[in-house]
Amino acid sequence: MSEFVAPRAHAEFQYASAEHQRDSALAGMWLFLATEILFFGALFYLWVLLRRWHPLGFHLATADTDLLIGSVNTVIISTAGMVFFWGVQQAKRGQNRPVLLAALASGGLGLVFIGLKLFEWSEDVGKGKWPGQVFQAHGDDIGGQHLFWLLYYAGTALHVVHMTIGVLLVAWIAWRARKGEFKPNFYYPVVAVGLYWSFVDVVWINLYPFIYLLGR
Amino acid sequence: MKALWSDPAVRTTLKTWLVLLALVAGELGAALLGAGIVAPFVGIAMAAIVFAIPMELPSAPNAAKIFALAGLFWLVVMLFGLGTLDPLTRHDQPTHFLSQP
Amino acid sequence: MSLTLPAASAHATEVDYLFAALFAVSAAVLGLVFFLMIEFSIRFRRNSGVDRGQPLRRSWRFETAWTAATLVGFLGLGIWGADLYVRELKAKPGALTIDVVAKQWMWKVEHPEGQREINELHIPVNRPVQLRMTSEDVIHDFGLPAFRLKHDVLPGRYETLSFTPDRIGTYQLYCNQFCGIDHANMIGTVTVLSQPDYERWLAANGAAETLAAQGSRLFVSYGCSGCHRAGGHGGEGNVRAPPLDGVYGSPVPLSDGTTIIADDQYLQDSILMPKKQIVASYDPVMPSFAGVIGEEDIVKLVEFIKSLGGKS
Amino acid sequence: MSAVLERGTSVQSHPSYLTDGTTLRSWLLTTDHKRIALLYAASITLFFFVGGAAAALMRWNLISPTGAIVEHDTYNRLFTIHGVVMVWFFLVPAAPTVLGNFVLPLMIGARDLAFPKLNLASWYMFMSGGVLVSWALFRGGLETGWTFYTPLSTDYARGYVSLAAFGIILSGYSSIATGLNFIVTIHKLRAPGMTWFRMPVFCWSLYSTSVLNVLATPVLTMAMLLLAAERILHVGVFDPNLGGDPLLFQHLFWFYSHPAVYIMVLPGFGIVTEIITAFSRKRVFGYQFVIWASISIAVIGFFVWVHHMFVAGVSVYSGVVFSLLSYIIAVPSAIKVFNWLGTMHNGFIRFDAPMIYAVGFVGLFTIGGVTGLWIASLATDVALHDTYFVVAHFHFIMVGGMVTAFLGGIHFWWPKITGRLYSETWGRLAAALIFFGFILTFFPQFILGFFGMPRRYGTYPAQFQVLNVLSSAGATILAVAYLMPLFYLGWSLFRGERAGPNPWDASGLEWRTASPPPKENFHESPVVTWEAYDYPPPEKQQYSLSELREKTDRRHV
Repeated sequence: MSEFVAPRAHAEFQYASAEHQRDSALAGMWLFLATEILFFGALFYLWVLLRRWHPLGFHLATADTDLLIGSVNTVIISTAGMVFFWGVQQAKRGQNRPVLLAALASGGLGLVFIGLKLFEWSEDVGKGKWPGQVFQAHGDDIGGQHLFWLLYYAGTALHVVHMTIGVLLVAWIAWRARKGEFKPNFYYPVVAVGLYWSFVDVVWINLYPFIYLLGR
Repeated sequence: MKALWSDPAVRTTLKTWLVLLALVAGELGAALLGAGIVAPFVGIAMAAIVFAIPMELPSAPNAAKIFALAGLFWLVVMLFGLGTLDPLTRHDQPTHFLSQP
Repeated sequence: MSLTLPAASAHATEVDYLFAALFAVSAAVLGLVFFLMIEFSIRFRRNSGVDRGQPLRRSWRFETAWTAATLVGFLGLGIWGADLYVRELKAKPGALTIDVVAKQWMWKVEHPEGQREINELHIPVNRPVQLRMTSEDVIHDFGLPAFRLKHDVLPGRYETLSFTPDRIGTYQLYCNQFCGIDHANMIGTVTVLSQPDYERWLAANGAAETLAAQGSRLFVSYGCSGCHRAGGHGGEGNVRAPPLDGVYGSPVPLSDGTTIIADDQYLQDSILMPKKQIVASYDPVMPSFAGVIGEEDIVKLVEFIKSLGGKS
Repeated sequence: MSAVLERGTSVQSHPSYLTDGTTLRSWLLTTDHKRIALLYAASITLFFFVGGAAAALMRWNLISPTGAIVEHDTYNRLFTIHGVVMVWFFLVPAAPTVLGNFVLPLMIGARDLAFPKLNLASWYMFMSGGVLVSWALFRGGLETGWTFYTPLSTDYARGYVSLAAFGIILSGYSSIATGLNFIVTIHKLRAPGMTWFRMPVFCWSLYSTSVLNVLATPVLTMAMLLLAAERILHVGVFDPNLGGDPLLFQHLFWFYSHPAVYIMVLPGFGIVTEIITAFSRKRVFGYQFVIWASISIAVIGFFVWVHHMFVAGVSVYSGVVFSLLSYIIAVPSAIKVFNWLGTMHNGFIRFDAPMIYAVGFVGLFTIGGVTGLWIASLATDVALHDTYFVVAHFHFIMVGGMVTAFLGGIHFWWPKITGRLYSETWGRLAAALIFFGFILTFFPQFILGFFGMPRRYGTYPAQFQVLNVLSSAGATILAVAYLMPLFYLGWSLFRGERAGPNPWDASGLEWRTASPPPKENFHESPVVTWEAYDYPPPEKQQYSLSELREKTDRRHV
């Protein structure tokens, strides 16, 4: 009975309490991430099978990718995730300033990642690696190489879309932290955004070997 | 600085970060030495670390654990397990798809 | 016109037995469910004064037993169907191999001795037939109700369909996979002829050369004989490329130390992707003929090489 | 009924959700799950009649073997739009978003769903998808079939394939959002005392449906994105001429679309269970069995998709494995049928319109189910695949099953949604006509398919004409019958008798609040102390015959 008495601060009317709302929000975020696992999973499924059928083309295409930018980006995105993780832990203590700093730093690293990715894409397109009629490649199994680059753009573009959404969410956290909204009993938006931000990290961590390392 | 280091939050974060960087360096090195085949497995290991530490899955509420495990189960057993049954046991007789560039 | 569905092969008859079993099972299940539904609806209508004092005793044993029995019965039907399917799918020895190429919206048929037909297929009775099917554009489906068979015809690869007609007659052929605007017009007939009639049909329609003979000429015109020696073509003592007489069905040692049996697939791959499997002690100098030699010509070249003997 | 009065509510003092704000804005920006349900109801009804119109045109064309009214190209566009609209804009969303949205929070004693804004956003996503698909339709449609098989859809079709694909992706995200909302709501927002095994079966079936939606839809999204990319860029993950494999598309497509069959029909199971138990005045027979059957259907539903591809060129191994797996799913479905009959046994059955739909559902679903055995077996599937037999089979499940259950649910909860009673006479008449029309439409198609008539043919050999004419006649009756509820339900909105909180004398929390419910669902938050379906055991229901007659007759003035 007591669960349904007048809601306290920060709880919407359908929830009994702030903790109730927090748990629901985090459960919702995890469920959303489960759908994302299946979404990217379908892409990896295609990647594994096509790679098996076109080992040569994928091998040759991997050699044309920019290993330096890819590796730097992997380091950047892992760092961004860990910086935000530190912010999450501070948020649980109700400290707004570290959250603000972490969000700004992490979001900034995210922007650097996106910038490098855009530069890498322009480089790739300059090398004729844009799928479709304009695609250029040398050597055997052009079909396989073409497929690699299609999967490359599909994977990286969808990842950058997620990154962009992530940067916006992180900026939103920074804005709320600047207003001093987080308290020891109200911090779940930081955790929820942190979950999403880490998941974007996980996606890249798994794209990286498939794009740059396998068969190099 | 010392005060910062004594903060367990900072310690966990830094340690995890270093482990992740070491794994990146490891998979990169392996690939350059011609053992790129291990890289996806290193990727999976890194993903597991991110799930465990920054995403705090082990201490998450039960509902969250169920959802995350459902996602992984469906990915591994359904999509990759059953989904690769046909493609990997098929004996294709391709005609000449390479004829068109 | 009344509905007809002949069974034109032993397989079709066997499938019909399975249909009969499925019909019996379905009728039994439906009979039970409808009987109980109607009975309960009447007996337990709200204003009937029937005694409702005896509840159904749901024992776990009963519940598990009927569930398991259902499952076993159903799995039996499944295994029966799977067995029929697997047996019919197997290539049969001595089968007459006929090429079928589908395109929007027609079926092109090419017989081993060179006869061609469109939207028709003539085959002899009581001899296994294997169709080797591919498509030039989208996915089609070669559907033969009288043989209780159908199979998708995909672009880019060969699918096979084999059956043994045992009844003379003309049967419907449908495209069963939606393939674009005129899908409904992609229909034809399969005519099963007696052996003498089939011979006559072949003679009347095919003065053409056999596929192997056509392949022999292509072997020269594509320049294969410049390096390979086969069937009297190509010079003696040529060491740039392996000779092909008797290669079909034989083991071929490869440069990576492995051995492969030279089957259709290998021959075709060697023409299209020569660098994939290099024969031991030869240099990888052969260019790829992918995009140079068309699909129908590849078939002829492979037939020619097969005709040079070897273990088939 | 007495429960509500005992709880001392004063119905007059709180406005109902319908009267709390009457501007257009208060509807379009509402986050109230009940209003969103009505937004969905309006849009879904519209799509149902768009898809239905396409079906009627197809059926009338098939009166003549040479095609009575349209050319092949038009016919192909008609069946494509019929499939796309019916699957993604009616069958998948209908029961969860209309009935689920409305009654799920009421049934578990919550004030709303966990994420009300997401719920509204989901309707907007659905409508944007609907706009894209309608746009494609008005510009001439597309001719790929709802299955979008490559390379037809990527290289050869001339219609608006990408547009429709994006529409489907958006509607998919709307399903994901709804499913996510339901799952979290069921986990987190149950009223005190509402334990997992006190939940009504409909909640369980919505839960199973949502699991399927949330985990299967993303795979379709990826397949559709790549399909659109292939079409726009001329590249080919699914195109054999470019090194891809068309079967990979089929795998991803059916990885979603087979579970989607259960997405469509599982809520129907739940609705029918609710109706049968209410109109038999008896607790659901084998309550836990029914629930576990729903869950196992949701899981096993993912094991079987390759049975759509037995003739597509898959390996023999996978054909055999998936055929046997397909048989396993027949078991939980059989358990459900058995338990519906068990619920009727010893009941006090009353045949109002919802119960007629429910009993009809059990019959038609069973026919659809046993014919499923015919096409799960490899050898017979090879004979029947892509023929009208398959068309008839899945229409028995989808239309005979799902649409019937949905209509039953609409009639069952209509008094709760609107606060009004509809005309029982018209309700029964429409139900009877729907069954007659349905059987006449689809039963001949089993025979047509058995004799080999392929699906998706705008013209056909003359031997099939008689049965096709019968089927078309049935479709005409069905079309009229489906229009009837629009009129008598619409009429009841203004002239229907006031319903009262519990016109069916049913158990369940949703019947213990006012009809229509107040904005916050319950005047006083419920605390559940009773099991689900707490009808007294049959032998203890001390109704004299005259009392029963009085109760029954009350509905037929």
